[in-house]
Amino acid sequence: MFEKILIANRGEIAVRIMATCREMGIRTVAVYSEADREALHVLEADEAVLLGPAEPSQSYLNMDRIIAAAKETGAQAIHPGYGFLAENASFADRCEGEKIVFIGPPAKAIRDLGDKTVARRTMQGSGVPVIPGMLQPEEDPKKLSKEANEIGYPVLIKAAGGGGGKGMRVVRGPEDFEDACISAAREAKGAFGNGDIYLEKYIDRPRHVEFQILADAHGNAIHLLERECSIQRRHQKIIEETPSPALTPELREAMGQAAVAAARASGYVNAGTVEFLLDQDGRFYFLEVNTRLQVEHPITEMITGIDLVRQQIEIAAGNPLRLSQEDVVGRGHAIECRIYAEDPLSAFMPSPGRIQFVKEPRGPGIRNDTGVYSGFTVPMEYDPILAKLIVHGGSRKACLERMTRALHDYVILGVLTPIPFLVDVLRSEAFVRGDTYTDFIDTHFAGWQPGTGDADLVALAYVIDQAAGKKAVSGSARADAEESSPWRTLGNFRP
Amino acid sequence: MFEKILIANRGEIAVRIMATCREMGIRTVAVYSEADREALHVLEADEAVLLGPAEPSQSYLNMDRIIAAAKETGAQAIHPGYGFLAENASFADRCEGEKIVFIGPPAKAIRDLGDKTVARRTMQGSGVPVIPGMLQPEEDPKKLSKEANEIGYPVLIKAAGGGGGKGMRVVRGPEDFEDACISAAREAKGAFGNGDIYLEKYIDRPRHVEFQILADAHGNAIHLLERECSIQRRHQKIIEETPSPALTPELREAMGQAAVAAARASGYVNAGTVEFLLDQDGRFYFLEVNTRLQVEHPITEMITGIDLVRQQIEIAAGNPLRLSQEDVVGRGHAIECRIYAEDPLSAFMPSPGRIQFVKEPRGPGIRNDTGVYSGFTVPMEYDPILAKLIVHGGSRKACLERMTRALHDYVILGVLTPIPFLVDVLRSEAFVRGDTYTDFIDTHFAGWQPGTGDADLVALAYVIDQAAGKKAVSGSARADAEESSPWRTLGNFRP
Amino acid sequence: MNYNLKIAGRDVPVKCDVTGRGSVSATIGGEAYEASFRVISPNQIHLEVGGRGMNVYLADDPQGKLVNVGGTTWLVQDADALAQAGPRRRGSKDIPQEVTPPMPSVVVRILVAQGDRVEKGKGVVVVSAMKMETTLQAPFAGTVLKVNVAEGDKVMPGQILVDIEKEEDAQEQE
Amino acid sequence: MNYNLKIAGRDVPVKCDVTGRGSVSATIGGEAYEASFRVISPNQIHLEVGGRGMNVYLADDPQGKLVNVGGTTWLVQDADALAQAGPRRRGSKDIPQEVTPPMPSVVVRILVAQGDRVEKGKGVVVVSAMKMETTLQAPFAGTVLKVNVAEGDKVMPGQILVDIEKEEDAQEQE
Repeated sequence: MFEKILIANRGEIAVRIMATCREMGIRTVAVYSEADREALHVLEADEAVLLGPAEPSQSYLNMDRIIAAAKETGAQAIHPGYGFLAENASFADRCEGEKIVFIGPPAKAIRDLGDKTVARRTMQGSGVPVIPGMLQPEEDPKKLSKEANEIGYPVLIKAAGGGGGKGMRVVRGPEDFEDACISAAREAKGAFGNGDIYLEKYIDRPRHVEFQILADAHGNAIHLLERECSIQRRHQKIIEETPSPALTPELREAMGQAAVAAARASGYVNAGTVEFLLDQDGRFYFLEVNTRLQVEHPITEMITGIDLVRQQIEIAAGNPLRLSQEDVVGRGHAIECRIYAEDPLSAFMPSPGRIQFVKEPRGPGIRNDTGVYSGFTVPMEYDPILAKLIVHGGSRKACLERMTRALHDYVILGVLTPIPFLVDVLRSEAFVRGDTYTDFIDTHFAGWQPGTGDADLVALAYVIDQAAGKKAVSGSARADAEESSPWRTLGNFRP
Repeated sequence: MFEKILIANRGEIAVRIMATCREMGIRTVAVYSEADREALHVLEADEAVLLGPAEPSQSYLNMDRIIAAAKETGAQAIHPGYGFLAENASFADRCEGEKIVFIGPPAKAIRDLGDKTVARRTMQGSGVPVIPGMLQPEEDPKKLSKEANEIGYPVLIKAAGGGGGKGMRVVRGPEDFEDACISAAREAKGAFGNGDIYLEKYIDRPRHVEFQILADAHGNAIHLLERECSIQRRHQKIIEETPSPALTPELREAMGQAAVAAARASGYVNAGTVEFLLDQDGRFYFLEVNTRLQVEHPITEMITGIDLVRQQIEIAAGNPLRLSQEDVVGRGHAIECRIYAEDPLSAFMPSPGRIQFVKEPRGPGIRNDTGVYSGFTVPMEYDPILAKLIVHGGSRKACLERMTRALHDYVILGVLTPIPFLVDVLRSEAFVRGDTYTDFIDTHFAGWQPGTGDADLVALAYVIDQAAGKKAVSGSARADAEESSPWRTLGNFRP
Repeated sequence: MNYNLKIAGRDVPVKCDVTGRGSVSATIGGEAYEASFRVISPNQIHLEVGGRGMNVYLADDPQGKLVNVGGTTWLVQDADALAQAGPRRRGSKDIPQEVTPPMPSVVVRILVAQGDRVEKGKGVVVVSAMKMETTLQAPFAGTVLKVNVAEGDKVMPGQILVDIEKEEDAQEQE
Repeated sequence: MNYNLKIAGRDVPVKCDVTGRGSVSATIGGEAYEASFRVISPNQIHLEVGGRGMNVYLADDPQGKLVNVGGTTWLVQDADALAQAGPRRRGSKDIPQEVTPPMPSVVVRILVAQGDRVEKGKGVVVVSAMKMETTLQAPFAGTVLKVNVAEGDKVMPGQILVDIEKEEDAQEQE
């Protein structure tokens, strides 16, 4: 087993990976940018290496510096986390060339699955249902519009080079088609340096259901059940849950087998996620494979009791999977809410800044994967995710009650967060019913505003803090502990 | 279901019970003594009522005040937690008389099981193996010594009226027998107001293995697997785990059935714990029934995924058990460490005082049930338990690694705790092997001393805090964020 | 003491007297409140109002005081002191009257040059924070007097990135 | 700066110079250390010594400074200031030289009266804290001059509960 692992990432995922490393007795090396000198992942590491300026290109995307850091510190393996270099095939190649183990799939699998049309061909070739559409990218608008007519409108224009909604266009009819193609190709070129686009049948109001897979270097591959991630905005997931309210045991079985087939077809090794779209009629279609540890991996850990990072490290060390498909049994229900630094009142605009105070929720079945602390300044250069709140409960109902409670007890002052928005989503009839489709937010929460019920209490708290807070702080709360209680005592209660 | 529940307890257990109440949408009423005005259970409750002075007799044991508080606040039920009034049959009677639901077993069950000899008769009558010995208390030393000869030395003198080691004596031979009886009876009288004693065969180096049971008012009774609690000092448990390293599936099955039989024999309703002694040859004997929620209940929740407090409330509300024995499946391994305010270097003497700073461990599989916070003054009048650290892992090994890590990350300044002692116990070969008997601490850790390895770093930290700490605190850590890194950068690392 | 508070864009007049150690009586809007409190830490006060206990969490912020009650955080500002305060992050939905970023960010592209005439709502500067680009629009029709930043600059809320001279007739359009 | 520290009963002489913002060089016992540090909060300092990072946690305490390193908390006292400090909670294993409780507690029973002669180690007062009783013993043979407390009194470490006049010949026994 490795003695030392370098984590080429930051924030909550770097901290979470280090936790498993320490439990395995593996020393950890953090890398960081000048904006992250006091980031939690730096404080928690056994060693830390400064990469360079805040700009990602000069720090967390700087392959030379990261490789050098691994060699200098004697790290035998690199865990890329998610984002940054996690799905970068050339980085995986670099590691191999430097005899450093890349904790992730082989470069070839990353490359093949990264090209959407290649991936579609691979999947179709091995019987995994793909969305009707093109298997090759195309530039000529004429040819594209012929394809569109064959597929039948509405069609979806997609970029071959990457996802995240970049270069994506829904086209309802032939009239807007050509313009859409041109702008989509331009956007794709800008985003991925690759203007290739292709067409798919547009699927209306689907669910996003993905399967976690684990494959070792010895030909074993299993799935770890599904995660439903339909609650999104700007193509970004904000709430994930498992099991999916939409899956029957039969459908789960079928999709799980397809996921394992997808893993085998692509020569996959390590942990990965096969994303599917599930349409209104219960038909599912291959969407893409995320060749990394997923942001929402903890909900799978909660219901299966399996530590995915430990599995990743064991697989990367060349050990065979100790788990068989039968060992994977889901228990209870788990939900994850992503806590971003963003303003729910201003179109979820990012909200970097100094975190003045944090109080984390606590209790049975509550897990909080965080990368921040009171006094930390959230840099503006990186992804706005602060933490992930994950709860586990015996049933979906119990899990929802627990999550609502945990969000209510989660206090973050200094940067804005979507916590009140998340509470309203979880309490909404549609969510409670499990009517979760990718258009959920636009349909039910377009013009969301927070309740104003407590405004008077807010004012009251403010003036009390002004009047008594500051001086009382110096432990004089102790002093008046001997004084008469602030509580009504018996006799004058208002029931 | 109840709309409001009063929790007649304090500290971590009151806080933990409130967490489940809130998830169930039940409002909570805290009661507190003058020493607990700022206790966490008061801060977390929806309402709180002052009972009286710190002395337990005038506060947490004051039935009149507690009943009055329930009536004043309109609480329909009272949860007694553990300790205080939890196993007080007359309190259960009082509640019934006042039409307040007591969340626990019927008064009669508490009374019968509270008298050890009555309990032994009940169990023997229904085929639950009891330790060879007397089924009736006896005063006459002559008669007692006759019994002792029949049972055969070594014998154990026990008090009929209660446990906790009070009035307990091991007698190896007839010569010391009579004196032992007299002093044991005196001690028992002092402790329980009842000098009755009886004799049992003394079992050498047993394990303490208990089974969690749930029984409803409709005749359903199941067990929720075992907890091994052999790691004790002064008859007080400090580390508990489940599953027990000593149980085979067959033994587990047999003991579980005996536990359910014990519940049925005593007309038990609600959650309870049947304690057994397991001897070197794998024979088990009924010890006693704890007619309350057990301190160590969370490890059962971790491996079964069942919220025991929720079950207690449902049962008390008259609902039938929704769980059948088949639904109870253990997953992985769980360990609890009790964090007391005590000095491991001075015979674990209690260490009350002000908690200057707390940093709780966090991460996957870690649960911390706590009743304290930074700035809280731990009263000297009550049980010294501050918190319970519970971790869950896929295997006993993974669980041990996780617990060791979590203890290492658990910082409590201001009161002393046994954390370093616990770490050494968990790391000891005997514990890792699972050689856990009730004499474990005396055998392996009699003259324990902490390692002194880090003393130089302690001194270094002290002088740095003196030199730079104080002034730097005012957020100037922010200021030098722009300065050169404190970390070695590439090139001058020591691998 | 009297306060004129601004909470999420609403004006809230408050009268408040500390009636004894740990207890206050206050009039908020029209409502009268009797409350007792305990300062638990510099950031936490335990409040008890009408027999109900609750924890509120507070922290000072460059723009005012952040107050969390019942799971929601509010920015509370002292209206009398607001004149000096920076632009509000919240409340107003329409275009701010200056070209300033809503959060700390980096200038990605500048879309206008000195002397350009701009329509109300035209994009003038694109800023980026946390991987998300935002286009700042002209608050009114007018002429660009001066561009105060360059691409790559780090900019803060309140900082005016582009000076625009408002057109007379634009006045009426408002 | 120079310190004479007392850590768990051991004397530890320390020489320390802040060689720059965030870095120090120190000599502890005989050992020389180069370290860099960052103050993360009033209770947390991040240390880096010999390429290894670690967090240390500190808090002031009536008896000195509490320092947690690697999961263990130590009481660190400045030996030069120790004269005024209360009795140490830790370290010395033998009977303290005064009849004083090891922790805040309540007097349960008084076992001696003024004028009584006591042997070294005889129980003189029983105190109780957190449901546990502790018997305080006579530190040496002698005569009880005065009993300073009554049953039910709350007493603190350092407070002398019973004055005992040491016997001359007891001196040698020590």
